[in-house]
Amino acid sequence: MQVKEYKPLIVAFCCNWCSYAGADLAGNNRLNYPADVKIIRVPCSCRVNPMFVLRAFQRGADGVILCGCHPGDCHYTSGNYYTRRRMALLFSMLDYLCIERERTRVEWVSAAEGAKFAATMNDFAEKVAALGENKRLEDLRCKK
Amino acid sequence: MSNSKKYLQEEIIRTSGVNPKKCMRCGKCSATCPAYDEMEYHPHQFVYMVESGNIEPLLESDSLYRCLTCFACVDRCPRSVEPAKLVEAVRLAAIRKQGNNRMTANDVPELIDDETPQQLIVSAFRKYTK
Amino acid sequence: MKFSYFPGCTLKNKAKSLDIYARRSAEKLGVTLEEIENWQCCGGVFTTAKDEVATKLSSVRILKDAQKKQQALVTVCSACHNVVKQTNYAMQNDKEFAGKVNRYMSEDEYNGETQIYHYLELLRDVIGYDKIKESVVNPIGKKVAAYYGCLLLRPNAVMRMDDPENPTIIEDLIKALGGEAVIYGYRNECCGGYVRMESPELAGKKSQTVIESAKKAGAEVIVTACPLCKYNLEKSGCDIPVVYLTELLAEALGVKEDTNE
Amino acid sequence: MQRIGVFVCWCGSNIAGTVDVVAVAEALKKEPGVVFSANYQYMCSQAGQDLIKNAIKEHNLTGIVVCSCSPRMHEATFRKTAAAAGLNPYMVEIANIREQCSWVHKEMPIGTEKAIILGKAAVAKVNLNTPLVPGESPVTKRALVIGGGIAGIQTALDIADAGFEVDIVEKKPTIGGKMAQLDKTFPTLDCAACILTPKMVDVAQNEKIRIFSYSEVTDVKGFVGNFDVTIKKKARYVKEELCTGCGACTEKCPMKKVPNDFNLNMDTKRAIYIPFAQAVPKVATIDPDYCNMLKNGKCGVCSKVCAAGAIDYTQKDEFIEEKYGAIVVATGFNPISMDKFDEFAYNQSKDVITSLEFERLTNAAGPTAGKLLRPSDHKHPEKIVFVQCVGSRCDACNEKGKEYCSKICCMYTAKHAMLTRDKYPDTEVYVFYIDVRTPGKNFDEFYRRAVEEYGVHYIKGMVGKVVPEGDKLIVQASDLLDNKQLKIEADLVVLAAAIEPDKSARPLATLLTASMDTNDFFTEAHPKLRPVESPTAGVFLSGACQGPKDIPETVAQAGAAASKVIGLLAKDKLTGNPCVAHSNEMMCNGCSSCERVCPYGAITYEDKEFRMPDRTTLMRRIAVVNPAVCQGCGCCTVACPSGAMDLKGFASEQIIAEVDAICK
Amino acid sequence: MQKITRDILVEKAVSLLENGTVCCVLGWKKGEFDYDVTPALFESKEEIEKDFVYDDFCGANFSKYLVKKTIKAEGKILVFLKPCDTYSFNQLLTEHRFDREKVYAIGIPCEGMADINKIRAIAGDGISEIKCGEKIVVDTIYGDKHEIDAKDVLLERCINCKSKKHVNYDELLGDEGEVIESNRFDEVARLEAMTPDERFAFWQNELSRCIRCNACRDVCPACTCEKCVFDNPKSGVENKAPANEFEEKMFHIIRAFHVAGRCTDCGECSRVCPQHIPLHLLNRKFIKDIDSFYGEYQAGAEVGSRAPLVNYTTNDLEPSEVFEGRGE
Repeated sequence: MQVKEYKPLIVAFCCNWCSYAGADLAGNNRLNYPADVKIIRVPCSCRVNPMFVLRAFQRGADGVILCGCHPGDCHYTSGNYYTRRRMALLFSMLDYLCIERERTRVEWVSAAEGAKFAATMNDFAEKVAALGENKRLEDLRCKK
Repeated sequence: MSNSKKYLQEEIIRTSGVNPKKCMRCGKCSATCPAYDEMEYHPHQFVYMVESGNIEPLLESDSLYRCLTCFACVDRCPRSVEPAKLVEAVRLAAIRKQGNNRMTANDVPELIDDETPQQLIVSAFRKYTK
Repeated sequence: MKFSYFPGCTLKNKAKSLDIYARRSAEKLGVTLEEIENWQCCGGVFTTAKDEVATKLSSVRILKDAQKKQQALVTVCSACHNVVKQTNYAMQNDKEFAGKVNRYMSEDEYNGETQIYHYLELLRDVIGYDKIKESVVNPIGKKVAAYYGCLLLRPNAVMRMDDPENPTIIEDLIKALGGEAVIYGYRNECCGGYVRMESPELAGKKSQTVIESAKKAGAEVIVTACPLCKYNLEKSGCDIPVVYLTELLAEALGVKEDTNE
Repeated sequence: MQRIGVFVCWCGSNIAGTVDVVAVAEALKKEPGVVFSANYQYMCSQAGQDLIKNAIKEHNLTGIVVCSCSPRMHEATFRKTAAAAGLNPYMVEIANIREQCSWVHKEMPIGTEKAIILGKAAVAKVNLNTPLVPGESPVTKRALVIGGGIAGIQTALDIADAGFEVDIVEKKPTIGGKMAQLDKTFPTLDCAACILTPKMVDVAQNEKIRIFSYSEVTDVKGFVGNFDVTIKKKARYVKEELCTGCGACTEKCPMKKVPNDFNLNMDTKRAIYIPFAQAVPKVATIDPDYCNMLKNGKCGVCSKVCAAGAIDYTQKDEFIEEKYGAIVVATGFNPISMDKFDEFAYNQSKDVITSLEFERLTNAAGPTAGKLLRPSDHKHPEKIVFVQCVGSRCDACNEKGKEYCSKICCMYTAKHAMLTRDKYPDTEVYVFYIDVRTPGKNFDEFYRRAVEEYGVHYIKGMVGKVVPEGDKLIVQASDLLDNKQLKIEADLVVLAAAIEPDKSARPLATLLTASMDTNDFFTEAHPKLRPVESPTAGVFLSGACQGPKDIPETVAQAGAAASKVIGLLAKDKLTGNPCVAHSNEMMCNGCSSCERVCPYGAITYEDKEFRMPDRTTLMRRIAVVNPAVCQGCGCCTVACPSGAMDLKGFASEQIIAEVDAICK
Repeated sequence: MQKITRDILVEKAVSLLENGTVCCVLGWKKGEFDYDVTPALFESKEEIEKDFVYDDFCGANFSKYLVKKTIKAEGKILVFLKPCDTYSFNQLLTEHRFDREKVYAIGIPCEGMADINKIRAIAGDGISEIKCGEKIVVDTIYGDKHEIDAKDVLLERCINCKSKKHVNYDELLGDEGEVIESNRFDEVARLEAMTPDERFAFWQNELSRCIRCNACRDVCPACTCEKCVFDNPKSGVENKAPANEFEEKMFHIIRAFHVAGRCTDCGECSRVCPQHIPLHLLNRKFIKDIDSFYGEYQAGAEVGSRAPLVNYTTNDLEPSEVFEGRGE
């Protein structure tokens, strides 16, 4: 029987000003990263509600990554500082509930860091793929 | 830099707690030092030589024992480098070596007089011996 | 008011007057100094190296004894004060060092809780110069040069006694005692310290600079809180008297001659 | 239900090489709401845009998705296309299948599959898009300049030149600022007063400019284009409109021992004073801390000698409310206190002075009438030591100084040294420096001249200690290049004290909700691209309040700030970004979470009456977003516990729809 | 046993009502069973004298009721606040949820409240009567009688009481207490120390019992939203009942995150949970993390404080550093 190769599903939230531009730059420089990564554009990383992250997991995402401007460089001056706190606490809570911590990540990627964007996505996709399917946040009672 | 030099440098940076890279080479430590004229290597040179790993000459130098530990350089350094602590760490690296005590109990009677305060003797022992 | 008191080795020997006048004056001002029992010498100089632990244990023991009595600690000798205070600062701020020290110590953990006063701080902050002024019976009436040296004031981040470059704590005391405080440039410069042992010439030069500076400013007497400073100045040909500040204080308060003895 | 058109671009082979564009167009046709789908070689070309326009009209499209290059590239293009066809431009979404798909993936099946998913996400979003119309707000065509130094003066003159009214608020009794205290200016050595005072007069005479001297801004409300500002005119006890500036009062006032702050307290003035001869406005001011009449009602001399009857001992602080469209901050700088640097003996000797004090000592209108005399004994100094970098470039752990380079000290010290040698060739001049920093037009040449032509001794090294001894100052210093410790017997020591923002800047920043760095310098909207704007819309920065600056730079920045203000005031209405936050008042708790995270102060609260189903009414506190101020980051939407706050164009529902489409 | 008696509170309530200081009284009222004490609004002396109770079952925190009640009330409302309740009271004031002027708050001391489940474990089913006095005396329908020491059956939150101090009141009855060094984070630390699989099993066992009755939300003083996200079809997380297995977990994470930084750790959620899920362990996890990441913060300790999630410093911990330095 042929087993279908497992492909992780990764949702990447990218802020419009730095990280989305960084992703574009990765494209301009033809830097490969897995097609499993799907980017959603948001004005600022601080627009990402923890509920969106949970929603993605609920719907079957295997990993969720947020990318924003480097601390201090936020287009809106302070947005990513709030992101940093919110996600630090959310990720810690997910870990507490035993959602594998490698499934979540925050990375600061500037508009000039196309290479960092690609490298980050490659690394993240690899780590998520190694974990396999997201089962714990998709299903609690049945899948044992 | 050779490994042994590097090790010595790391040791001195660790025991002193000083980061010589913070130095901006203003020379205020040497400007401030009351023992400057008696020193072969001056406080700013200590900082620079530790940073560049050129520590052997310092180990050999009497300058180590001219620092009065008056902390004037520590207080006045605009970069919070604290040169006196560096001198102290190099001095310890020197006297902690076997047989490198600079003074022994036998030397003392000759060096003191009736008024010599105990404080001077114990301080000197702290400074010259391990 | 009771305080733990650490005199240090020199005060039990060559600098007895520094100790005796400190106690007498304190009593007169309503403060009792209770000497720590079985204390050991502080070592004379503080070794700044982070890996020097054993040499600082005696200071920690002194601090712990004061803590056990729930008293603040008073020191007089500038050197002792410097060593004990720097050790306490390291116990507060250098976790690794404090950990090592506490492993040596058998009893409860100590993390720098004891408050330390130099005798001068006791006079200024606890007793108050106004009260001292009221207690003066023999106003000094001389031109007195305060000699701070290095250990009282530096490193300022630790000592926090006064402006290290333009101190007033002794001058204000001199004024309270009815003397005229002489300000001179080298009052916070080192006397040459322990280097006297190996290089009397260097120590001599440093001390002479201080003496000349004080004399030029018109000093008739120099006061200090440090036995080594006094020794160095005196050995370097100082032709005006160098006295301990406690002696000056005792004289002004009229307790220099103890009628009980 | 939307009627959505999908347009898949080939971008030549850029997309089509890795993505089967036909398959993408086909697949997306099956998505809910999609009624039309097409593919074309270059969607951004005229022909491509026409294809979109025609489809919009033909199929009555209510939204479109363009699968193409990055929205950062052509979102604006396609929005215009949509608008040209009568569709609201915010009904356009872009699926980025070039930069984030075809260019980063190699195999056609993978690229195609991903492009379809990205397309689906865009369709899912458009399904929830609503037409957005940018908000408009009127512009009050007047500007406020806070600070009347050279920065404020130049900004005000430039704005007035363009025909707009400007008010200057200056806390001192006269405008002029620091520049009025200077003697000469580097690198040309023209006299500061000669170039500044004509500008001050211009300000006074300009009909478009009003000066509120001896005044402070106490409250700021509103937003870009519509600021409501309260200005406190402090009581100067002199009627400005009557005072002729004749100065009779300042000569007759019996209170002579008032420290003269204009001369940095190196001499005295009277309790009623005009700071200097060319003051603007040239009006006397009474110092209430010293005036006997105000303190105990005994005197009244000035009132008796004033022919104009301008003295009014009963004057009170006056509060004025004004409206402005733009605010320029020009609050300037001050030298730091030298209290923590007494190794240089500033507090121990009168002959240790700061460079600004040196300016006054050499200024013809200064306390020594321009003769360089020591403050202690008024003797001519024969040896002067200048110390650079006092309090600048300090380590962050160092509690005494500033981390930054104060920028102007190297040049003014070279100037002082040069002028001293020029006027008094018998005076020896030493400059102790760490580095000499002279990046500016003709700056290094100037410094070299000081050394080569004027024989100033530049010594690399720092001064460690200054000891006052007799009438000399023993300067103990390093000569690093000679590896020596020097002891110089100087007559005068001049400290190049670091500069810091004026203390009034921090509370002002709070009033303006303008951000500051840890040093209390105002932050720019962008350090390179928007250097004269604050992140707070409508607030502009001029001069040293933004960072250390010399006069040419200050004037340049003042002009730049003015041009930004003019650009704003030239508009009748401001059009905002329609993608702004919006609070649903039915769901709002009024809890203030959103307000706390808003970097722009765009959110305010009001008590609103709600009619309940049982016909009773109740008052509730609700958040209101000012669309003219909101920049659309969306931080508030996450802070809001109830979800009342949402962001137009990036609504929670829309983002969730994208997540769902991707994760399907 | 409580140090302050019902009679003192009744006397106080009646006098304030009669002298017109307040128009009504928020207090505890006996329910169907002795242990089933419910919050009630009393408007007359008669009602108070008849139904007001104060004993070891008066755990209910009234702060939340003030949001709706103060809007309607004509005059001031008298509310009795135990120390832990005052923190919720302050937090709601910080969030401008009610008008302080419309409340007359009396701080009352609390010796800890009893956990009926622990009593049941001792006395068994069929409890017919409980009297709170020196001892808690329980009668059952089977004729058994049990004398229980109140200290042995305290609510979890009372065992780990964090403060006996009232942080807000108009009047205080009894002595003022102190903030207590509690061990309330020990259980969280124990869970953190588990292997991921053990922890997963723990939470699976706990959360799978959730029946989405919403009791935790309805009682929570931090959950006062005009419209709850779980009731809002547009929020993306609306659901009334767990439609699939993921959702009770989702519900509890979202709820915990919603109150993170605002939760005062009053413990009402766990007290009212009919399925005995230790919900406070989720909230305390956030509190523990906030304390260790951003410095100690107690929500409600003072009015107007800036909650950690609407605040930041430029050198905050990175999310990637969350798992560093825990010896993992």
